[in-house]
Amino acid sequence: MELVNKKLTMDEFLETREEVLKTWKTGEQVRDLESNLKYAISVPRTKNFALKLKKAKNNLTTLTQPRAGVALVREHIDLLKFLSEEGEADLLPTTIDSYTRQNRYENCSLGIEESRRAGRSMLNGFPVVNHGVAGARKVQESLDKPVQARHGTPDARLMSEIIHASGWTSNEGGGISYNIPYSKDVPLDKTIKDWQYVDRLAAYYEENGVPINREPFGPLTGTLVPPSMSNAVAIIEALLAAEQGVVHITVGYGQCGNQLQDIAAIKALEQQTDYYLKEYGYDKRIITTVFHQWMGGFPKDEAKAYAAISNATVTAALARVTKIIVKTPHEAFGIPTKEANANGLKCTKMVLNLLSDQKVYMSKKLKEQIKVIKEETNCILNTVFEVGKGDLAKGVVEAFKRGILDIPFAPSRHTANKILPARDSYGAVRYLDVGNVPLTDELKNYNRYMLEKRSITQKRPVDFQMTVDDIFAISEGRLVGNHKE
Amino acid sequence: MELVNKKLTMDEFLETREEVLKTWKTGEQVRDLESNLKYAISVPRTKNFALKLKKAKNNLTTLTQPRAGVALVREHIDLLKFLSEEGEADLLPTTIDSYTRQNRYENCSLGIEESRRAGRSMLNGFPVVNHGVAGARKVQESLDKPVQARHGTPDARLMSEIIHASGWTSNEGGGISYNIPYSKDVPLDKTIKDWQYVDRLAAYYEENGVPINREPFGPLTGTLVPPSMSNAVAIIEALLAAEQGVVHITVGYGQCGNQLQDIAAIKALEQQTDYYLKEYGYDKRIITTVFHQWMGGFPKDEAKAYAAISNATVTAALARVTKIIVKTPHEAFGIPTKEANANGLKCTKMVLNLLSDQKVYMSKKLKEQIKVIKEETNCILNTVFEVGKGDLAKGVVEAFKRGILDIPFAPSRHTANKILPARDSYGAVRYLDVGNVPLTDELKNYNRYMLEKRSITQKRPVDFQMTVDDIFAISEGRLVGNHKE
Amino acid sequence: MNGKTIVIGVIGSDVHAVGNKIIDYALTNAGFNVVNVGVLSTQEDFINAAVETNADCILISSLYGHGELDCQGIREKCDEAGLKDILLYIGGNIVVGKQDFKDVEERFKKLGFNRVYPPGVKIEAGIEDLKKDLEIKQ
Amino acid sequence: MNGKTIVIGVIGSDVHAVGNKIIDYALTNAGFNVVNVGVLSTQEDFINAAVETNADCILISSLYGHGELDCQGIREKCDEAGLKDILLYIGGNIVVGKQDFKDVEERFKKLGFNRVYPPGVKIEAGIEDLKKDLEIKQ
Ligand code: B12
Ligand code: B12
Repeated sequence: MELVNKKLTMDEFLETREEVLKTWKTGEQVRDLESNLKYAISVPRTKNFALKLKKAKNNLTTLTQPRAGVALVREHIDLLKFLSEEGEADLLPTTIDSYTRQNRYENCSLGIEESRRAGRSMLNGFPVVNHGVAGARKVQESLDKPVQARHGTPDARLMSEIIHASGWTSNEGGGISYNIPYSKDVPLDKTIKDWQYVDRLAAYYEENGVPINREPFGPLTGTLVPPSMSNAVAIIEALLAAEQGVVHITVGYGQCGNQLQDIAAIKALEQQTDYYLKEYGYDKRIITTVFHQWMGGFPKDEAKAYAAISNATVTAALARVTKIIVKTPHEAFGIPTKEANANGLKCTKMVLNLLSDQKVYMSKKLKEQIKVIKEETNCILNTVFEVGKGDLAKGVVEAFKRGILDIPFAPSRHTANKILPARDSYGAVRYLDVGNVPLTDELKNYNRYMLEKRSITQKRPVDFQMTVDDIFAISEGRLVGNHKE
Repeated sequence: MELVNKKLTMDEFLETREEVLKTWKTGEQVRDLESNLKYAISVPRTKNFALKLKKAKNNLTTLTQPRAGVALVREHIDLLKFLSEEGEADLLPTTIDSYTRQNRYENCSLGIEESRRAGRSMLNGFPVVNHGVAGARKVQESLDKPVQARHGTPDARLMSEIIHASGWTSNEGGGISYNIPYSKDVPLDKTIKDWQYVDRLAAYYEENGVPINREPFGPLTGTLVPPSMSNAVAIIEALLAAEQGVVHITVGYGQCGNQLQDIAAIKALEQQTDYYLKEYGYDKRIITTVFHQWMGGFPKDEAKAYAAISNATVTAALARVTKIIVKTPHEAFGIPTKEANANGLKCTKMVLNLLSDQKVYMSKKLKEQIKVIKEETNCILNTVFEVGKGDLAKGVVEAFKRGILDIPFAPSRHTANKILPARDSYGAVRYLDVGNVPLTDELKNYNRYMLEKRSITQKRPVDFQMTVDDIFAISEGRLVGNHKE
Repeated sequence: MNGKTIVIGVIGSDVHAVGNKIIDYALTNAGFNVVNVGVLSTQEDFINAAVETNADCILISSLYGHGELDCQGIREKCDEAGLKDILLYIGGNIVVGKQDFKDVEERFKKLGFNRVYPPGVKIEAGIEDLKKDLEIKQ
Repeated sequence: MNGKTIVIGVIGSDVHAVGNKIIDYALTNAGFNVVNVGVLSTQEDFINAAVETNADCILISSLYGHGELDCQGIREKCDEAGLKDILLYIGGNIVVGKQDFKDVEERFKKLGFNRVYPPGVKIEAGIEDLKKDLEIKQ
């Protein structure tokens, strides 16, 4: 089947489905779509992820969500309950382990056994496919808040079948955002197709009375991704999902660190997602936003980690995002204990509460930054449509080939790896090298100009060492890297 | 001697000095002003508080300072060293115990003994008068950063003699700010006179080559003090200090909680202090600012306390204050361990670093709030001058009598206790009841109007219960109190 | 009005006035006759006020950390003043630093306090206990 | 160039690419011949590369927490492949969660690693050790 951006017919969908369900033994349990749906409909509406987000958007409140997942069902439920009660989390996650993400279900079985034996989780997440519908439903039924799958799985079709059949009403990911940062050699046309399937599945539930939220993964590699690049990807994935019939979409953004740029990026993302969806004829979509606390290397000191967590939250609160993904004081070390995870949540909730009645006010500088990001994003998106000759899905594949879309520090062979980012003197992330990203000369000059300013104050050339220093900067306790210090 | 705002002559100063030195036995040790000065001059300039602040102001950096003090000299030095090294504090404090603050030196002796016996500090600070010059010099000599005395002592004359003679180059307090929030029945004319002495002493060192920093205590009762009231007091104490010849003045402000109002208050404070000093003929003064992290009731949960600490720091960083006074995750419980204290410092430093190259940009709303605060402050200050018939010192005494100056929740009998503050729907502190504070009708209406808005959203009357709810709000995890929740 | 008189105040060289004002407001609202000796009060200030008003309870706040030093011998002085078995409550931040509350409670019970409260307890909890200890019907 | 060849990469189902790129850059700058097998690499990927290039050290990164599972038996496989006594280094976030590093180090030493690094250690530390272990003159 050729890749085109077009809603899958039910027949196409069902045909693929046959293969999908065969990829692991638990697939058989979800064969009956009707009864899956019936189950999903029976789940109380208060536990619906999409509806809870919609309400938060209308009330201008920001919801908190942790990351969390362990190998075994009971332990996973205990963990989520703790985060819900002690951590006051508004939305619950289930982070999926890395073997599942690579569809290595055999490894998972081993990991589950080893975990039982060791008495502690040997997996870095919850192997939902192995646990099957029984496990996934048990998780959902044991909790009184909405649950989402958070993973990083290039091919998440079977996983998505299992989670939605179990009443989980949100799924993170997308054909780009769960490919380029999460794999080495999976072709883009493959992941885009696989995520068309995932979106089509979500839309099937939606069309039959179960609102499902879909969330493209905003931060990508979490490492100095220029806002216009991550926004472009988020908007593309929103459009691809909308084409399959998805209604509830949460577009995401990972904190870069300059408050003004971050707020501008969120505003731009919100407005441009709305704009492009309308422009391409997708009406009545409900768009919410998610902000990720700093996704790069974290400081090891816990007091400093709290600072990074809170500082990010201030930005989220002032920008009035719908949801915030929370880091923990253990971030630099490893998967957090449940206490550390709850502490991250409580800290975040407190900052949100302290700022819940406040927001950012428009200044000339903010207006300017919004404009820059929007223009850059437009340059990228227009060229993607162009090279796809009007077809967005084809455009994406072609754009990555040519480096029009390009994600820095990604493991994937399928990104050109030509752009280089670095911070300007205010800490905003700029294009040090635009590679083949089709910015206008004016925008290129602007990026260059902002970096030259840093080069003058820091008395150093604009070069790759800047980028390297910036990668370590936050974990070492500052925002703008400075080699010479 | 009648109270007038006039620089003490050297004779007047020396006459009073005779009595001051007799108030406790360690006074005798500092009798020789010349040799005190000689010692102070010998202290390395890198340890000069005033100069370090001046440099920070010029470089637009924000310095951190903890609160800390224990009963015994060696333990106190160890504590400060730890905060300096592990906590990365830029400026060091010595918090003075509460008996010394009330000049109850006998009680201190007891406390020192009990502390020796118990093996832990039974005093809530460092009893510097009892330890005398020997102890105070030892502290200063053991450290490589500037040291300041932080206390709350209505009559701090002997203490000031001892600290400056020991090379401590900064002293907090003032005739209003260390009276009204710190005592029950000490007359204002007495404390103003006593602080004229303290200022005159500082100026003596300054004039003879040892820059001394003086810092009026900005937050007052730390509890919902409207910004214009605390700013008015800070400006008055700056003017009184300047008259005595003080050059280096740090005006302070305690976070109220609405970011916009807090930034506006700092900008207004900076600009109006400069303005009034020039207006009254005090040239060449070096004005720096200090921001106090939330001074009211703190949340008990440590993760939430970190949130309060960081959120405050964001405001300070964006407003670019010269110094920030740091709270700790133990705040709600008691004097922090040295580790908790260092954690508060590290958290603060990290936020400052993350935002060191950023600042707030002017918006219409910010301009408006600056204007409101400045106008209110002008109303208060002009009336103070008026009722003092041109003499500021007399004006202050009269103004407190009439409730023109009035500090909420103060222990002192000498404040009218007529104003009532409460938060508006954005969390900004407004005058719920202006008492006798001479605001224009326009300003009164503005305050009222902002509170009415809250009364509508919260569906409750504008009354004292609002104030009460607001007092508990932050410690209970929000900014604007809501009884009904 | 429930007919019971409570002496409140902040002991020692302690100037924390906010909680004291709140306690005054809350106890009065709850129907008690409140006698407030204010901040910076000595043991004698409390005891004299209690004797004069024939009070049912002395409710002490101590916030600044010297509570243990300031309360030495208070039960004995009450006894001497004829305030046999008067209720003694204390709350606030009654010791220096974050200490194990079990220990702290014990130390203050030894000093003769009937009830001892940890940091940040709301006065409502104290009111509940007063109603129990003074057998006030709701 | 110092004439020494180092195989680097990220083991298992791990996609953390940033550190790997930095290590490549830093080792190359320090004069090593770097063979980078990249992320998502199996034990075999590392070993084959080492055999092919006659490498002096296999420097493994593991960030995602499955390091312990992924490294089972690696020393034995090296031996089988004829890589007798090849240096084995590992670093990153090599176990799940914040664990006592002494324990962790011991467990990995038992697996046959010569050097084991705690989270967030900079690659410069590894370079120092390489110079020592490979007797490279500065
Ligand atoms: C950025 C990041 C991501 C990005 C990665 C993008 C990409 N493709 O590279 C994204 C968002 C995609 C991601 C995904 C996941 N991540 Co991640 N991630 C991070 C994070 C925040 C920073 C990593 C980084 O880039 N650091 C900067 C680089 C320069 O440093 P570095 O990688 O540590 O490498 C340096 C040193 O460690 C050292 N070093 C490394 N190897 C070696 C070897 C030797 C011999 C020596 C001497 C030195 C050395 O030198 C390197 C260069 O200086 C870390 C936490 C942290 N450190 O703050 C978590 C972290 C590594 N991730 C983690 C996890 C669990 C995941 C996920 C499973 C999802 C989840 N639960 O969130 C997935 C895994 C996907 C997969 N299959 O691998 C965990 C690992 C847990 C554990 N070990 O217990 C961490 C620790 C976060 C946490 N506390 O939970 N992640
Ligand atoms: C505001 C404040 C100040 C203001 C006080 C203004 C004023 N005049 O009132 C200022 C800035 C002046 C100040 C000064 C000092 N403070 Co102070 N201050 C605080 C703070 C932040 C809040 C206190 C407050 O107003 N809370 C709100 C009110 C409503 O609550 P509350 O006072 O706790 O009272 C309630 C309950 O405790 C309870 N309660 C109280 N008593 C009783 C009794 C009974 C029987 C019952 C049932 C209940 C009960 O009901 C009250 C009403 O709800 C606290 C820390 C905190 N709690 O967050 C520190 C704190 C009390 N201060 C402290 C200290 C040490 C000082 C100083 C010595 C200076 C310093 N080192 O910073 C000076 C002392 C001056 C003096 N001589 O007393 C320490 C005490 C340390 C300890 N016990 O180990 C604290 C805990 C801060 C800390 N962690 O270091 N402070």
